[in-house]
Amino acid sequence: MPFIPHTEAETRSMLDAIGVDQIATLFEEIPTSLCANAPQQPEQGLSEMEISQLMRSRANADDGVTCFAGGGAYQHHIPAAVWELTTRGEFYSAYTPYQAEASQGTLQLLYEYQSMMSSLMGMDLSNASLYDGASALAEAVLMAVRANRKSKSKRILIPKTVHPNYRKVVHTLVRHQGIELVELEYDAKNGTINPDSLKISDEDPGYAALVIPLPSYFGTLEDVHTLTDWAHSHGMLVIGSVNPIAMASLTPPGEWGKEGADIACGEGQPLGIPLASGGPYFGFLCCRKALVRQLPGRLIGRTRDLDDKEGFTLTLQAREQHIRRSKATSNICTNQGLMVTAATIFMSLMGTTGLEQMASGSYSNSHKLVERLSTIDGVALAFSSPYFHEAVITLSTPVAELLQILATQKIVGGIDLSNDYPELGNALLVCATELRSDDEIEQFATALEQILC
Amino acid sequence: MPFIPHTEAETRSMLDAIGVDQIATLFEEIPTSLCANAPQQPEQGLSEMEISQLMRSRANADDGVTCFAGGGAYQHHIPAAVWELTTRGEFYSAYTPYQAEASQGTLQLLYEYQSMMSSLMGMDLSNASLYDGASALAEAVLMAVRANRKSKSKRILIPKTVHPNYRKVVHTLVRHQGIELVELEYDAKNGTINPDSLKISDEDPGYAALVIPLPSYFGTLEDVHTLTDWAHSHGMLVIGSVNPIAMASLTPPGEWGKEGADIACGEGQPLGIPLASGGPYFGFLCCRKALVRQLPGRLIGRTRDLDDKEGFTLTLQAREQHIRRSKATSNICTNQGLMVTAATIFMSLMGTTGLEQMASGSYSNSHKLVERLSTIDGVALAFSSPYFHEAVITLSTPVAELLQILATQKIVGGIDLSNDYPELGNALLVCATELRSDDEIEQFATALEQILC
Amino acid sequence: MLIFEHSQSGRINSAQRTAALQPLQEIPKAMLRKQRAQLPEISELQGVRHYTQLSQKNFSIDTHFYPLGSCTMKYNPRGANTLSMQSGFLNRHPAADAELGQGVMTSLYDLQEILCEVTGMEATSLTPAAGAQGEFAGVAMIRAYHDAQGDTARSEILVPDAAHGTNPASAVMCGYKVKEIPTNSDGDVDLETLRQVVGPQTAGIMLTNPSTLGVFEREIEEIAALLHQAGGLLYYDGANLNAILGKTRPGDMGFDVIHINVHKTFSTPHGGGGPGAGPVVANKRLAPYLPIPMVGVKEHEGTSHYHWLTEAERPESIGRLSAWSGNVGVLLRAYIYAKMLGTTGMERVADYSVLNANYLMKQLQKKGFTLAIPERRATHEFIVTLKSEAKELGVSAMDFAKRLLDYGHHAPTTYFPLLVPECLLIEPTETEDKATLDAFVEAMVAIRQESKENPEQVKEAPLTLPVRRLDDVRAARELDLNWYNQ
Amino acid sequence: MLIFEHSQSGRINSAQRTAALQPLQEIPKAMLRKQRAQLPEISELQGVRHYTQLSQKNFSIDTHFYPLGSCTMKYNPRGANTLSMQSGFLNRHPAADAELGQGVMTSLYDLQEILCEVTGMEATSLTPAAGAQGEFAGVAMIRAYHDAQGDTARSEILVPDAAHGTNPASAVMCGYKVKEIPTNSDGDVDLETLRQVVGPQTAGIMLTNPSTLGVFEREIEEIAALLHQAGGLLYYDGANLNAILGKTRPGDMGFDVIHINVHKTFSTPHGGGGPGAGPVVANKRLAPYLPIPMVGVKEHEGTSHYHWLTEAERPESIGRLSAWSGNVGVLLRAYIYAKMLGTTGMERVADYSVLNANYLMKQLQKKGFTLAIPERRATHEFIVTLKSEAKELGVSAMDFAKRLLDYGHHAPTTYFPLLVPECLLIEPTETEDKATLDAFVEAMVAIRQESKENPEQVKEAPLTLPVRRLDDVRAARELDLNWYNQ
Ligand SMILES: Cc1ncc(COP(=O)(O)O)c(C=O)c1O
Ligand SMILES: Cc1ncc(COP(=O)(O)O)c(C=O)c1O
Repeated sequence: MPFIPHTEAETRSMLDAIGVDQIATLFEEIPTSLCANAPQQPEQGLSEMEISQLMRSRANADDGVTCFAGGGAYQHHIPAAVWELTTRGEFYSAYTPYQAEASQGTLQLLYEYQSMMSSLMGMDLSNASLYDGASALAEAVLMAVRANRKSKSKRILIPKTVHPNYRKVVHTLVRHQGIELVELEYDAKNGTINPDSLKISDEDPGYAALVIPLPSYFGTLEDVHTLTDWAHSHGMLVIGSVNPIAMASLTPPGEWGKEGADIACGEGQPLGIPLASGGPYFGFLCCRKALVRQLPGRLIGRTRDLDDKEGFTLTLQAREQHIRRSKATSNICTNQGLMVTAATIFMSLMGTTGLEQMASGSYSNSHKLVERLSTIDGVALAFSSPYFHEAVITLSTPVAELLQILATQKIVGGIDLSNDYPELGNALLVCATELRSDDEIEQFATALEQILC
Repeated sequence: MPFIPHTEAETRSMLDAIGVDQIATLFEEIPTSLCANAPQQPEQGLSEMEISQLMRSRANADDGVTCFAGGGAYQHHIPAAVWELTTRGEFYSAYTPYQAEASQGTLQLLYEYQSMMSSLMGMDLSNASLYDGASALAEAVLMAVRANRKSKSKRILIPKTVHPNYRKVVHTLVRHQGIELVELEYDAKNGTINPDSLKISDEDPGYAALVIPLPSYFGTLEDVHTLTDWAHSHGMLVIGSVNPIAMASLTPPGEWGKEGADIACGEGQPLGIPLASGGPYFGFLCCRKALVRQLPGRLIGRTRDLDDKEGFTLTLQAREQHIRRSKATSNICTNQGLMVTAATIFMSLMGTTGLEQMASGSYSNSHKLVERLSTIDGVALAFSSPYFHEAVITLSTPVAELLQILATQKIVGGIDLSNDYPELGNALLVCATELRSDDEIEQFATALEQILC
Repeated sequence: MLIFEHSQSGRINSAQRTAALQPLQEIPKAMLRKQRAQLPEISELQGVRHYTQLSQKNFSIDTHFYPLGSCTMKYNPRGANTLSMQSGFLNRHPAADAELGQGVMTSLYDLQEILCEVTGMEATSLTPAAGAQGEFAGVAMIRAYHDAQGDTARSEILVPDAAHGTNPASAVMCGYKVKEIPTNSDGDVDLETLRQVVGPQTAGIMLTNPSTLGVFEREIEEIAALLHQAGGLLYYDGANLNAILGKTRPGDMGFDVIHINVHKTFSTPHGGGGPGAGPVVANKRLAPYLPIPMVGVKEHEGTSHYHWLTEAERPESIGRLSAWSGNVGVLLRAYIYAKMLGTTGMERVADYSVLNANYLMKQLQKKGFTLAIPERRATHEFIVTLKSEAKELGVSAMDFAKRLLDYGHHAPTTYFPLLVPECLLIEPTETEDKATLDAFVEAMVAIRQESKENPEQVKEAPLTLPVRRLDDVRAARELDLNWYNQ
Repeated sequence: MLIFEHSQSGRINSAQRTAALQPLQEIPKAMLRKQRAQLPEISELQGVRHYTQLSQKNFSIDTHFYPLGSCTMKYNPRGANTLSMQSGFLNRHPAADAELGQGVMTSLYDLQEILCEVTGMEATSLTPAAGAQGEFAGVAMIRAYHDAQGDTARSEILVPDAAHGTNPASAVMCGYKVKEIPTNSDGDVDLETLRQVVGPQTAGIMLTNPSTLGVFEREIEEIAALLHQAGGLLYYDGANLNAILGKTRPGDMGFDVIHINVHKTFSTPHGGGGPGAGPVVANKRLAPYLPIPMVGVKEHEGTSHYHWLTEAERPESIGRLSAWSGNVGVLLRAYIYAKMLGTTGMERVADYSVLNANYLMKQLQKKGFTLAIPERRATHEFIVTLKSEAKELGVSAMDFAKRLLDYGHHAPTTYFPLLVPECLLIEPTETEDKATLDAFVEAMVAIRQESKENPEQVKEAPLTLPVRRLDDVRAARELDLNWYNQ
């Protein structure tokens, strides 16, 4: 009986105390008609030794891969201290800090997180996490619709330069509330929002918000200042969906245009979270102070105790489902706390300079990569505008097969765009973070050369 | 400046406070003639990212090996919790618990260790660790010479069935104190101490102690009861040098003969410590109560505080070098505390039954292995007597080459005995702990078959 | 002290440098940050020391008994952590070719199968990131089903008043109105009312069984029949699955779709609030609508190849819930736990979680505490109401909760479910030993005694924690959410 | 509570079962254990909770400032831990073919080279398990050298009175008599006495430089000449290497052999008492005698192959000190640290450890504390004597030390070196920031103030730790070393 401490004698004495003679009696209220079809072959559990052997061989099978894919998930350096601390039992095995006095560790850390994330985004405040970057964008959209009382519109402008999966997730999550996503085309030359698509006719009933990605899914840089001012002048709120490492160097949402974006959200994974096949990651969501009551998710406030000593507690809980139930700002309950723990320690250990270096290193490695790949016959850069740390290249052969061949060499060659953007032809989204060495880039290029010729 | 927190401004203000204008001035007392020959090529340090890449590739190069070697170092199952807890900063980065009140975690744990180890060995008490199994035997020998006031002899009987490296280490460590090691031959058929070698002539000036290994280096079982009684009847102390996992099932030193051994020591590695190329491991040393003042190494005692509350502290420190200096029982200072932390957690999580299962599983896997290997032409079991979890086999070809070929298949085929025991011919010491699966045993056997024919 | 108070301008943790800082040459100046971000500028030691010290201010399963009802705070095996943190798992990009991830995908596929078996259902999607997202998925699937039948008039989801807040909130996110169903004094759904409100407008009902009142809904078969006859579907909130694992299956009770909180029943860590995972499992009827991606298998030359099922293979799916495929790392931990239990171990989970709850309930009752539903068996949890203590001694459930912290026990869940006044919802879980339960009873008795002799002490508790009782009103009124904006 | 008090007969942590329990059929009955061993019978949760809680009762570098003189308690990089705990390193059997361990052996070889460079010596053996074993090795090498010269009359090792206890103890283990050399009031070895005692019976001298008094031995060149002229050799105790890293090298000072405490200068963790490692490094003269094994290299077809050097290649070696090759896991951590510093980083270690010590010394002096050697520069550590506080206020160095714990600082080393009365040996190390040093000064001032106003509080300190001051006398008198034997 793994993990069950009861000795036979204890079980017996507990049953005696209850006044029943066997455990089965405790289940007597379950109608016998429901008593489970016993499993076909009752399976014995594995010991830790056995499961270790199994999972070690599985992990080893997946190991040793060199990654040139980004597209929303990035392999960055993570200081060892981050996860050595994050997996300490007191963080790892604690519950949501509803009992504030017994959770000051988690609560203070989350308050620190909120502060750091606000600063990184140039925003007033941050919540304590959502599930991931995609659902954070959905929550931002719902929030914008609630918050934009003037516009009354339930329509949202969302450019095609936003991650395709994000657009799908937002659709799944907001459609039942009657919210409509209107997509903006991109400029085929620049790979950024096509300015022509911004003309709004007078009959147009308007939009609650405009979503602006930075960098875009293509790695390019939207003209965030112009877009923000344009949206504001049309009564829309502005939602920035941004990469947090990029924000160490690029203009953060709070500095966009004349007034800054209203909401900033994105995927927190680049901040110390491993790739891990896509999760757990965490979504961040920041906003202006005025919107705080529309914010979904947990918020930690600093306050004082009976002795007037500083302390931290969950606050504005009336926004949340456990208080407001069907009128809550969101249904979210369990969030991604431990990932935020890691991200907070990560940001502390890297510091501003460390994050800037990471941004700079990813920028220059990606440029190295693209320049090297561009020397190969049949490879071309798809867009002419500047890009941050990933870029679209087009190839002379179908991408899917090429990626399969690279996979046999344990190289993840990038992300195939041909399904989501068939108009781009054989398009591949490639990325090289600060982790990729010159040797690895050369190895990738050589492999590509061999395949293409 | 990795790990140095000083900003330039702080450095300046500290220099000002000291009243010097540069750091170099603080070194002014070092004669200039000594100022270091600056390193040929001043080397920049690597960042954690860079050293990670280097050390990951090195570790991967060494990985994926299947181990059939024992001979004093055994690959056993280790519950994950052991090292997740042991590397917690509070254990990992604490100093020796000289300030008892600030070290109750380590001290209580060591007291628990002493208790568990005493029980496992059937002895009155245990110290809190020595460096490893070999140096623990050397300390046991020194201790026996000091303790055996009756015999006055500085000679020790040590059988050749003791690990050859242990005998070498003991020799290195005790020879300068005029102690002589007299080796006992083994019986070529049984692989245990040759009873003939026990005859002591009347002129013989006697011995301070007899060392008895269990299991022996060959995996065989010495007749500990007879040997112990014989030694005691000749005025010798008895030192057991034993494997702690074996002691879960085999008679522990405290139960040997009529009165039990006087001193028990050995290698603690099997208790939750990884193989790690040979260290860090830890040596354990237990003894009868009467010998406690001759015991080297730290001892933790339970006591009370000012409020009469239970607490733990280093005790009988007058035996140690920091008090007694040149008259100390040993020069040991830093010991192997963190390894003992792991071993204590290991013993707690495994419990008596868990240790017995481990002993039983190692016993049966080794027997499976030897039986399977014995079916191969040219392979024979060297000794006829029972063995615990390793055994000597003889082969039709030189062992060194064979091990090299196995190594190319990532198999550690055992330990070559031909240097230490040339009289055994092509002899190989093999072991299969509870971790070795039937498949792995079969794989080893098949590889051996292919090499031998 | 806050980490920012350790910060010193110009300090750099240079061990963590990754690249020389170079200008991003091709980036237009207007796109560059004007003011540098303000992150702490600390040394690595300062960071390690700060967060190590902070962690020590938490209660956690690894340090304290945590009988938090509805949360299933049981031992999170360390082996599951170690094994799911291996580099082969951690370094896999989610968009990498499936052939580069057969290790993880095999495990996820196996987990899908295990969850089907455990719940008596047809198919699993692992993608929901938590219970609430699982609820959203399940209700959206119900909606998709009705839509597919052309049955678009159904506008209501029924939810018992005792339900967790996420249930109504999730229903609303799916565009439904929520109708609350009262609970009778035995803790069962009030069948009379239910009969009256079920109708052609009913899309479905969301239930937990056992309910959040800690009792088994005995009329579940009748409820299922009632709903199904009216064309509605049944959603099972799997938060309380711990009590019935291997004993009875939601699929057999008549439920159409269920989510599982693996961070409860399958013992993945709560991490101070998350992440968890909320796989949804559906019967034949609802399986086509499961969220994507799911893991599929193809046999090729005698070996199984696992791959992602997306829109192409699952055209009726409600769609994606996250950018990739949910909280894979959490799911791996759940898988490891499930494999360690086996089906035999799962049944033991139910046995001993229910034994512990009934024992604890009985011992508290013997000591004079009032049970919310005294005449019934507890499941994995039960409710004590401190109504009379509140009235007679002037100490509230909150006061008891805070004082328990001083006694070294995390507080039970307080004031939930909302319908029981001054309640403590107590869930000991199967991984706690008898001595711990006995110590908890002693603490409760001692606190009641203190409440008589020294009620101030109880009302001002906790006294021994890093902070005394915190001012929540001030926190909400003088919002201080960002150190840089104080 | 002790782990044994959680134990319950018959409880099994079955997740950790490894094999079915079967009789050891061929083992004679007389060889089997009669009574089962008594280990705790606990659940995994009980174990995890117990040891997590225990850990929290410790001070450590990761939680507290630890200015423990002579111990160099600096930040132990977490990266060094993570990287040396990789399975490729952990699962390598020490007797495995060298070709199966080229990753670890390359690293050890590189470390040997680095240590030669840093010390100005010829060759390194990494095998000693700690400083004391390094001392033993070094002195045994000196002995081996004299023996090889046929110079067997040398029977004495000289050791300053301020030396660490391991020095005389190690010399005795090598069969030498120990002669203590007095220290003059400036903290230097008393040259007059030295001249008198050096002679044909002198095998060598053991010195640290800087000495345990925290000052640099300025006459070291003269001392070296003196010894060498008399045919004696010089042993360098490397415990204090932190102060001179990259500044001056023992080899250049005239030392013949040195040990290095990598758990001090190279920042491997102390682990609550160990393990450390004490590599010995020797000049040309003593290199042949270094303990085995060492790592050698052969070039073969353009690649380097690393292998163990044993008796065959090193016939003059003093022999083996451990069953295998010392504390490899610790040495890997030291190697990682050394590589992260580079030679430039090493010089910074000396710079800032000395800066911190001099700053702290100055600030304490300004606040009126008495320095043992006021007129000299501190090195990486320095000594405060509380002689006058003891006399005037009746509080001892011990009282200060205990009260400092209440202030959140680990105590400095007390009553060592033995020749300074009521002393605190204070070593802040380079990884502590100025604010921490300032806080320490404030605490010292506050305690002195308390000693005037409320001396009992100081004498009864600590007041806020898991236990109050412990009764050491009782511990020694009523020996209680084994819970089962109480
Ligand atoms: C009964 C019940 N339902 C639903 C949930 C929501 O699950 P999650 O927190 O994983 O979103 C919870 C968890 O708190 C719960 O207890
Ligand atoms: C000056 C000095 N020499 C020698 C030693 C002994 O080293 P170790 O504890 O590693 O055996 C120490 C450590 O305490 C020391 O401080």
